[in-house]
Amino acid sequence: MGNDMEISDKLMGIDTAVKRFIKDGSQIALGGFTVVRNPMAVAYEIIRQRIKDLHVVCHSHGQALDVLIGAGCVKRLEIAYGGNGRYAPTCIRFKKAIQQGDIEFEDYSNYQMSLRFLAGALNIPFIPTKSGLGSDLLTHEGFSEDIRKQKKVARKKLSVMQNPFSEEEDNVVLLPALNPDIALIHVQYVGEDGTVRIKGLTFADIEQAKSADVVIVTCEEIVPRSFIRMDPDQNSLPPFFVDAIVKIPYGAHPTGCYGFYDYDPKHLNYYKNIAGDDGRFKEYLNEWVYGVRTHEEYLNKIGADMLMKIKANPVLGYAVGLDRK
Amino acid sequence: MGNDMEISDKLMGIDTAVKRFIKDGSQIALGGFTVVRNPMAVAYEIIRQRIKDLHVVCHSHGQALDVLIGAGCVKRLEIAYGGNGRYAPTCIRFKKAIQQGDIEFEDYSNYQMSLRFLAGALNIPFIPTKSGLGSDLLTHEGFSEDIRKQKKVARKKLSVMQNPFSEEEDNVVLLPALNPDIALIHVQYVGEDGTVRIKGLTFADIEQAKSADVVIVTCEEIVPRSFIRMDPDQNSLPPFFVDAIVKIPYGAHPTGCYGFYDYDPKHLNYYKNIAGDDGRFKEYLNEWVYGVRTHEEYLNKIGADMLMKIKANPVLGYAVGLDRK
Amino acid sequence: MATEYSDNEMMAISAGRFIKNGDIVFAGTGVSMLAATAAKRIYAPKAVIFFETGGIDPSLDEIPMAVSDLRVMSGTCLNSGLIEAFSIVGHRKLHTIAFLGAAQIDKYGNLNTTSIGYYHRPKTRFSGSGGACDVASFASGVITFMQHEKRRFVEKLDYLTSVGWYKGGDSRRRLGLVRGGALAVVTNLGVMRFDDITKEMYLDEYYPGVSIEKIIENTGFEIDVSRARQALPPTEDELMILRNEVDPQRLICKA
Amino acid sequence: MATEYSDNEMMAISAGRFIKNGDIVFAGTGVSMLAATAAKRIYAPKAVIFFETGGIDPSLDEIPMAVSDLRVMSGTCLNSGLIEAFSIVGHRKLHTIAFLGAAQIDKYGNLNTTSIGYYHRPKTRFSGSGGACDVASFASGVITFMQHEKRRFVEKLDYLTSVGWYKGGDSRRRLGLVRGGALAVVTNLGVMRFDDITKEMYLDEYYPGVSIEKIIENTGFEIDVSRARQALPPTEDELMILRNEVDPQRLICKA
Repeated sequence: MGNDMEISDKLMGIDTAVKRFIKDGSQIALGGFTVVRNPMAVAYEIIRQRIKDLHVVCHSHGQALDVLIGAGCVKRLEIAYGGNGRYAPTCIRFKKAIQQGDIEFEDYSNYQMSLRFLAGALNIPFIPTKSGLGSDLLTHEGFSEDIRKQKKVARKKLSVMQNPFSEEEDNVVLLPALNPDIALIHVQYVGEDGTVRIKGLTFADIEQAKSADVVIVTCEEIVPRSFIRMDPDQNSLPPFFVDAIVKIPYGAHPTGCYGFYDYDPKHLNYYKNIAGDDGRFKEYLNEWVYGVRTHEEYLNKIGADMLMKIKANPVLGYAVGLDRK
Repeated sequence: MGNDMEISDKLMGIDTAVKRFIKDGSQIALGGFTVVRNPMAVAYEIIRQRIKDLHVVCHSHGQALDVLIGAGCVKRLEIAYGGNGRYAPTCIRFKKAIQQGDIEFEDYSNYQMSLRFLAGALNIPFIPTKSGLGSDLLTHEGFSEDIRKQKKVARKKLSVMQNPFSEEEDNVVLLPALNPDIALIHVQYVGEDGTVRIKGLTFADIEQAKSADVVIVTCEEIVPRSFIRMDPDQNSLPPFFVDAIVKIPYGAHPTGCYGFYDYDPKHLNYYKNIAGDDGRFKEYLNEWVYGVRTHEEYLNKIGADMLMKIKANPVLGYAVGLDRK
Repeated sequence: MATEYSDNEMMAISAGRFIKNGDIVFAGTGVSMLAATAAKRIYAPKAVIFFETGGIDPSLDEIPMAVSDLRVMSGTCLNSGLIEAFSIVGHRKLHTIAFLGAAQIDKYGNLNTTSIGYYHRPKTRFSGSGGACDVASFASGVITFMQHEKRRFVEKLDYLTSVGWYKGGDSRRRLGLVRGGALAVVTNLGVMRFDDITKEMYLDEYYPGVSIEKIIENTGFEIDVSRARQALPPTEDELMILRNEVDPQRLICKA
Repeated sequence: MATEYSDNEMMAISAGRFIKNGDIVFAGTGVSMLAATAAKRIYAPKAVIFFETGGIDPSLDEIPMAVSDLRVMSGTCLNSGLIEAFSIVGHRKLHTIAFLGAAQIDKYGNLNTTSIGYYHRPKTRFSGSGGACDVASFASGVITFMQHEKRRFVEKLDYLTSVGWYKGGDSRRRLGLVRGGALAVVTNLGVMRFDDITKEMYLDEYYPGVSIEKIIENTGFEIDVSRARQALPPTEDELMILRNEVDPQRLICKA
């Protein structure tokens, strides 16, 4: 019941995918986690297309978030963590933007944000948790009342209620569901039938994709239907959740992609050194984003030698012995 | 960081597993679904040990539930569906027990029961859904007020509330979490490190296992650590959730086990024909449960010819061309 | 001369004709499985069949006899679990059509699969909701298979397991169910649909050889027959695909 | 003559000594990763290390530099996601110990990893909670790594990201958090614990070469030192395993 053309209407270039689905003011969910499987190729294209006023929703995010903020694409942010592992314990442009009052932001925790995506995926309006009781996550609202009236913004940050199934005092935090306009995920495999397979940790990617109105998937490889259907227990998303598929190898660089390539320590260190300076950051964007016409050009800039250095051992999934200092 | 003996303290016979963990009055969650991966070997052993007053919690259940009810082991039941596919659209002893007023029961739906296990697994006291609004699942309580005061029984069947994040009228059903004493699941593989791998559909087995105080896993095969850790994306439960591991091939017979064997149409048809008659049902138990001293004896009773007939094609997962009438 | 066909075959084909490309079809057992598979093979090759157990788009080289059948796990694009399956049924970006069966139905398409008589000590107990209540709450539309008998088409259900149009009009929406409702009822006599405004059941099609009177007689409430027309019988092609490709073992076609 | 060792090494070993067989250890990055791995290799081979990203019991042949590092996905018993990972931290049948770091800590072990100054326009913004608030809410015990400085050990946090003993006494339980709390604080100067009744921080161990006075001076609130004793330095064996097995590339040991 299928043929090789099943996804022909979803396969597109990165420029088309961004142009078709992402608008000024869109709410986007970023897949991946800090230095792994960030949707970098899409982030760069968003910057190139000079899309503005994005409302980003994510849990722990690093490189993609930081370049988007630095390039001025982000107006509003719901987030648990802005960091790049050892390469930037706090993301540099993120830190700067908040300290300068450049973006509207609201803090949650990782579990809270993941549960909010789960609630969105399950189509329930909220989900309870005990996480955060007593913390300032409950007492400090990030968004103003005006912002709360806008589309895709929860009317309240959260709500505390008594557990109706307990006769004793028992407080529970209710978290509002998230249903972003677009989820962006970078994965290892998409089948010719449109099935998505993430290898290694999935973070909250699957929940994010199911919670969103539109899902853009960038991938390392398009693989035959027969391969992806040989072991359906491993797959992550059925075809009907996916709206755009872009094949773009190393599409998560400089972050890593399990089984394909490691994070690029040289690039992340370089970024760390320049990102705090507005002028040098602008040069960085000129060099690595605005000035890059094709993905092949981007790969050449990284250099074949570095691509070989970060290439993952296919069994262990990471680049063994890579100099990560 | 491991050796072959990692699970030596968890490996045990079916008799020990049941004796050690299941008591009169225990609340047990049944894994599997209608005619697939029912924990039959454990059910038979529960019957042999004449355990009474069980409180069974499940979604859609068939053979294991029906023999447990028929053998008089079940006092109380929370359930969405009692059926054996085509072999008994309504489970026979289940139907009889309810019509005769022999058991206490409460009806939920499959999604509701699954969400209740999920809530238990997530350690949250309740979970919202819109499923069931307007139905008699919301208006008909199965349990009396006295039962509601007992351990492991929810204080209310469910609770309807206004969504606090909506300014319009928006009703939501809150379902109480389940945290059964014991979850019983039958799986294909357990690694020598205790990792569990279910092949094919997982139903709500994973949520059930995580929601329970104790997990008894029966399995078709114990496999090397190196095998189960070669592809951790496929695994279903980490070792630390599992309390007892019993290797018992065909432990789900006469229900099926993906990749290993199909359901046994001859046995299920035979059961359908005798189960409605108290005398013949008793004979059935004598022959297939009480009278069986070892699992080898049980396998011989099924017969090598039938084991070959129901043997699954290892690629397709089921027995191709099996006469299923 | 027209080919002979069974009730199940006529029902499967009548229901299958509702399915469109792009639909996500939630199938149960029996004739509903037949209908879903027939729909995909005949009318809507780009429909996706899936099961409440979590099997999505299986190859269905053999027809499953239960929604947990090993055959719903084979050749799928994804094997998941119940939570995932039900979140698909309700997903707002998907157009999901569910096939259900029931012991009783009322004029608003509400269904009973729980029991007849006093709930706590019923005269007849059935399997219970299973996923029926859930898909009735969430799907874009529900098609119900029924044996057309007076005791099954009732004024008042003994137990309302699965909500159709509830009390008619906009009462379903007011419950908090944002979409869906009863789309059609396919019986051994004909096809019923629901009025756009009142949400009351009306006779849409009666099968060749079945009289309108017979349907009125076998319906336990008053039914509008003013819009009724005769159904097209299954074509040779439809029957051939049904018998040779969908159910070669004749496990369901025959009944 | 004793071997030289770095602050990070002393801290990793001090924290590692808290871990027992059977513990499920929630590790973060940096010294906490070192401590978790050292604990498993030296004191508690049957402890399980896992990460909030969902990697459970990885082989850790190389030390990860982030909790999402590809190295936390390799050789695991299970690769899952964030939801699963946090449900493990809070699971009532598991004894979970979490390692955290923070910018500020108060005398009840509450932590700030969000910001210094006015929340909406902070003087210094940090990464935010990440999973810290969650594990502080759920784990059986939390061990926090700190640089021991007056500006970090404060009377009042600028922002309470992660709850320790809250306001002391039984105030944590009264919030609705059924277990857990701050177990210890491991700094570059010593190890602090919390009074059983008041839940106030006290000095438990000071490292060789560190004076009690230095700890008092570097603590921004009054701290009970009446129970203080000198810590045992790392043994040759401990250091050897740490350097040769846990962090052969010396990515963290050196600092």
